[in-house]
Amino acid sequence: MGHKTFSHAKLTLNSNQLSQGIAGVFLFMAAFLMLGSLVFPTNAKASSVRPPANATINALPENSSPQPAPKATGGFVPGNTLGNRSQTSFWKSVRDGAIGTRDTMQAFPSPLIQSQGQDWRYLRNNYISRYGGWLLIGVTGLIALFYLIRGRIKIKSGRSGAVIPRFSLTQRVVHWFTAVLFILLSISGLILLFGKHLFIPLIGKTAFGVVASASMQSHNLFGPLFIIATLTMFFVFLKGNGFKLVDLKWALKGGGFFGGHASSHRYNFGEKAWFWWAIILGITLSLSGLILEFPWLVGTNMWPLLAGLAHGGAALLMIAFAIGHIYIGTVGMEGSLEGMTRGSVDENWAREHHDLWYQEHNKEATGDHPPAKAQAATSKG
Amino acid sequence: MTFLEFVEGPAWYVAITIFTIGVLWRFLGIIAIGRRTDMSAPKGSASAGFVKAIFRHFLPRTIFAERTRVHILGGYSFHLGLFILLFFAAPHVVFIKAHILGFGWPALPRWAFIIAAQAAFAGLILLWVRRICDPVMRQISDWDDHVGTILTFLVMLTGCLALQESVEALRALHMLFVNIWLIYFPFSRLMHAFTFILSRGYTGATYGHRGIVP
Amino acid sequence: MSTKTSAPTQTAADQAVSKFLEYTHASTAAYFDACVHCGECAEACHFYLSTKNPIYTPIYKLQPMLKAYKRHKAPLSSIKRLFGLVPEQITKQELEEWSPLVYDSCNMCGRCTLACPMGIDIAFTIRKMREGFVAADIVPGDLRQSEKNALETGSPMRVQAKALQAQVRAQEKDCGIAIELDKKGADYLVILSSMEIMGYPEVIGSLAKIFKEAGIDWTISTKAYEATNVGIQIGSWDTARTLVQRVVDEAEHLGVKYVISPECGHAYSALRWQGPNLIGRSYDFEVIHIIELLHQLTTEGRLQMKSKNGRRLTLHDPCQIVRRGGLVKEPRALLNDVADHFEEMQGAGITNFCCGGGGGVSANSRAAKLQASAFECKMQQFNDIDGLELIVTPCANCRTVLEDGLEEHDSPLEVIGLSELLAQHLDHRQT
Amino acid sequence: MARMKFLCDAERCIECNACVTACKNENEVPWGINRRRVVTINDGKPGERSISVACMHCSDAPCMAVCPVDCFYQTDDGVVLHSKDLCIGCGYCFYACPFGAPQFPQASNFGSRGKMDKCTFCAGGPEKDNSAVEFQKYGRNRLAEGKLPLGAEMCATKALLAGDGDKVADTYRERVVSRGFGSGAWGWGRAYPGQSGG
Repeated sequence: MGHKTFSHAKLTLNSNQLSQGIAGVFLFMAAFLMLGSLVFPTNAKASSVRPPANATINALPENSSPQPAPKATGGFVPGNTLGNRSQTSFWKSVRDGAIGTRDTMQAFPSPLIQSQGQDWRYLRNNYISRYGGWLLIGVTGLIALFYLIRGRIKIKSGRSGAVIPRFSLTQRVVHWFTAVLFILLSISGLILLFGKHLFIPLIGKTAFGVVASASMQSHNLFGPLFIIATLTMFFVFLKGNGFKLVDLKWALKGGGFFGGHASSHRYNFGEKAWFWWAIILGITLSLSGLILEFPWLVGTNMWPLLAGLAHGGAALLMIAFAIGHIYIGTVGMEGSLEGMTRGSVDENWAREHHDLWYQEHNKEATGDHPPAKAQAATSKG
Repeated sequence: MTFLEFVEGPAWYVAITIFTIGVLWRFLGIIAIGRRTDMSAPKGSASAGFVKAIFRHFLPRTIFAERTRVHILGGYSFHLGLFILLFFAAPHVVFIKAHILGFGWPALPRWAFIIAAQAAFAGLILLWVRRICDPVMRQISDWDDHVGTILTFLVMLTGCLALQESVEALRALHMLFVNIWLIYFPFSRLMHAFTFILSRGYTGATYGHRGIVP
Repeated sequence: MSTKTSAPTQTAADQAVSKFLEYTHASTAAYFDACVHCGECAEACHFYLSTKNPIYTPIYKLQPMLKAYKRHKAPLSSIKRLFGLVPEQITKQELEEWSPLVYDSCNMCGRCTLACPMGIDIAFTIRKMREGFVAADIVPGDLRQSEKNALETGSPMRVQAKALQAQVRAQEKDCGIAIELDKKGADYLVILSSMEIMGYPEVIGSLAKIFKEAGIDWTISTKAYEATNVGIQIGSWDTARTLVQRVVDEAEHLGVKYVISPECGHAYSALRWQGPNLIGRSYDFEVIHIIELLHQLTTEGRLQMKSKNGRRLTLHDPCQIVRRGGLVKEPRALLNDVADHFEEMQGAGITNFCCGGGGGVSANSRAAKLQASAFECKMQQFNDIDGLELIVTPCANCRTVLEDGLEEHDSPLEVIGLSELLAQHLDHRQT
Repeated sequence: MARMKFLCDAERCIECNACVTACKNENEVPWGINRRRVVTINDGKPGERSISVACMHCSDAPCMAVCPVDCFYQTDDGVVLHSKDLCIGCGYCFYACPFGAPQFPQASNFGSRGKMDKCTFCAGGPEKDNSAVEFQKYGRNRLAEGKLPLGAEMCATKALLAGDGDKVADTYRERVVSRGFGSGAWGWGRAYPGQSGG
């Protein structure tokens, strides 16, 4: 009966929780940035691709013909009319993206040159695509290594047979709805980012063109649904995801790998980190994705360029974390998947991984109300 | 003959024939089983009940709607989205004109069609995910439910993949799944698209006779 | 395959299957083919809601009949059989496993039909499916016994004519109105449920008072006094027909114009709606439910309430009379006439919860535990009304079930029949 | 082999848009697309300059670098061409291009840009030279006919120069020398880095 009605409390945004959450996110991001500064070179600025300041050559060629220059005007056209001298500053402004007009049908503004595209290309091809690729390979490798060393994390005391409810039907439906979209979007997105390097050598340009066309169309179609999924997920899973002191202890103990047992509430530090990671990156992906799908929403070309970078970067970071999430949710740990499929987990699993939550759960169950035990799934017929 | 010509030509005609005959056979087959005439003194009109019930069950009663609002939301966004994109997407209108009816009607602009498709996808994924997560739906679902859902999803997905409308292979893939879906349709639970009329109607008739439409 | 041991079990299952198929009419076939397994019906079923056990999903209870239909009768099933896509043969063991779902966990209340997007009449299909279980003789013992009693003595509770006569005499004395039994040529024939005769005989007195007030010519038969029909509950066409035939014969023998169906849910359904189909012809008389008659009398002004009940009361809708009988407005109009504080419970009217005892469940001791848990839904409805004192219901079976359930919950709530309540207010005595 | 280049002499361009029209007509470019455009800076003020700009056929073409389906290729003449069969209309080339050369036939909602179209240096596409398909998709293949891009050919003031980069550079150098000044070969620093320009 405990999970019979959907409590409105889950929907209300507790300011305390939110501030905890945001504080946790800042901590988390700071840690990430520090890590990033070690990995990435510091001179990541794109200035090196810009042409040198003297790119427009305005000097006489070395071996110019000996014919005499017409001295009569001395380079000046009488009357100070157009074109009487070269204006370096003028052309520099053009090079920096000065906006001119175009007189087709009606005059409308148009730049002659935009250099941001160069930076975009550089960052995309050299950082996002290269390091992003290594990130995914690295994470997968680390997890594989972890699996080889540690193996599957078993329920130490074995299964008790009794189960307690963990995720409501709403939570499960929202989770899997998001998961389906996430998988569709990451596959199509990764094809667009890496397919050129991975598949063209294997299947050729024509076949890959088909795959890429399909990927882009589906990516654009499913994208907006992911926005809805992310927002719903935020509200449905917010409760219990605020950072607490015990999470710091958990993190320092590495989730219990050193320093003994790491206590946690309903969600441990890793789960909370994943929640905020997914929400913040999800919102980044949503906003940047919207700009990419509807470029007319923003005036200049600058926004889609930034959006493109943010989209790719955020997606790779999210996929990297998701690989870990999927691992620990399936093969990595005994008894964790059923929380999201059947909605209930074994009591011993809860005691070993979420002891504080387990205690709270039992405390709530007073004499009048025995601890809610979910119905063990009946399989019949 | 290219693959596209095959799936839009012979394969398509075979599929649509199986679909039409199959649907008619099954629909009429159900009616042909027949039912007893109700000999009790009527208190209302059975035929009026038949019609009323068909419309009555489009709208859930409030007391149940509160419990299953996600389901209703998913169901409606899927079905409405599907009908809109099935009959008003520009490529479909062109296809219907060329291959079925010989005449067409104004199509939706691309963005509207995509929004309809998104509604349909959201609904279908929601319903399917719910089928897997909800213990009740899990208990009563069989392979037909999943095959039907996945086939419909694939038809929609391949259609969405072909949205650029420039790659023949993708169009052919979409048509291939459409053909499979059409052939599968009359043998499966997808038949509910037609049998719902009978199901609601018969109940409506039974109780319309008693002067009430459930 | 036909070894000595397996042969009889196989035939039992076969008999069940052939009954399933016999009763799979066009409507049933349409139901089976239209169901999309959405599970909405579970949200309407008090057995599911109170246990949260998915096996109590209404449509799931029909599984054996659905399998038989898909294997043998569904259009295009012959093609599907070629690919091995039809369900397995049903075994007797399977039917035995299903028996609790069919008999214990369904009141045939029909609430699920209202939630079903396809409008599937699951309750009536359960009724049809029980025919198969009867044919295979996989029936709860209590129901079997009731059926035997009804066929032998005319009453599932073995209420004999002598007992009836004694009760009638006692009531005559109580209310001071003479009741003539077996009166030929009377306008109205009253039939009763055993429950009323033995448990609430004051109903007879109440009727006498009401009819005297309204000036109605009526009688009770000593040959066909039983209104309940265990055949409908157990799912036996033959039994149901025999029992209906008794009433019809006697009514036509006495030459009455109307037979009054008493305050009993399935009795009304059995005589009014299923009866003519069971005996294969329409009647020479009309069947009218006591509520219908009372409503008619009050609107015509032949019956006037002289006092009003001051207690806070609510109406429990018997499924077979309201949801599946169509008498929604009548009991409410009557109650509004007689009550100062009539309050509807949540979902009142055709979406009301069943008491949990219908469809033979209350007569089936095997289902007692399940019935008690299903009553939670009903109890919740009562608890939601502040200061509720009295529950009125025009069904004697509902009344017993509610009284038992309330006693189980140590609740001070009282239950009363509708006509009994009306009878109390025909004079100025305030209760 | 010659390296084909464009050069627009800003001192000569009079914003007549003849190159735009000629290009559009010669290649039968679809409605709404202009492969070439003329941009005027400081329009109507003293010192205004106009430049005719289209794809510059860069040496290290950004469009090629960012295209997710690798639909671009560079001919031996240095002309950057693309395959409309492979193009998925993602718009990345448009983001990366410094000259705003890639054009799309449709407004962009849910990625419905259509196939990218751009200046081909009047050199067609991957299809057979001067075939009907090639013309329909990419316009005239004048290079295969031994002619230069029509926009440059048609330029009344000979502001727009097209052809072998060395010849173009020589011509421009002569002009600068005889004029005594010049704007520099506009865009060359970006499009053809590491090569000596006018």
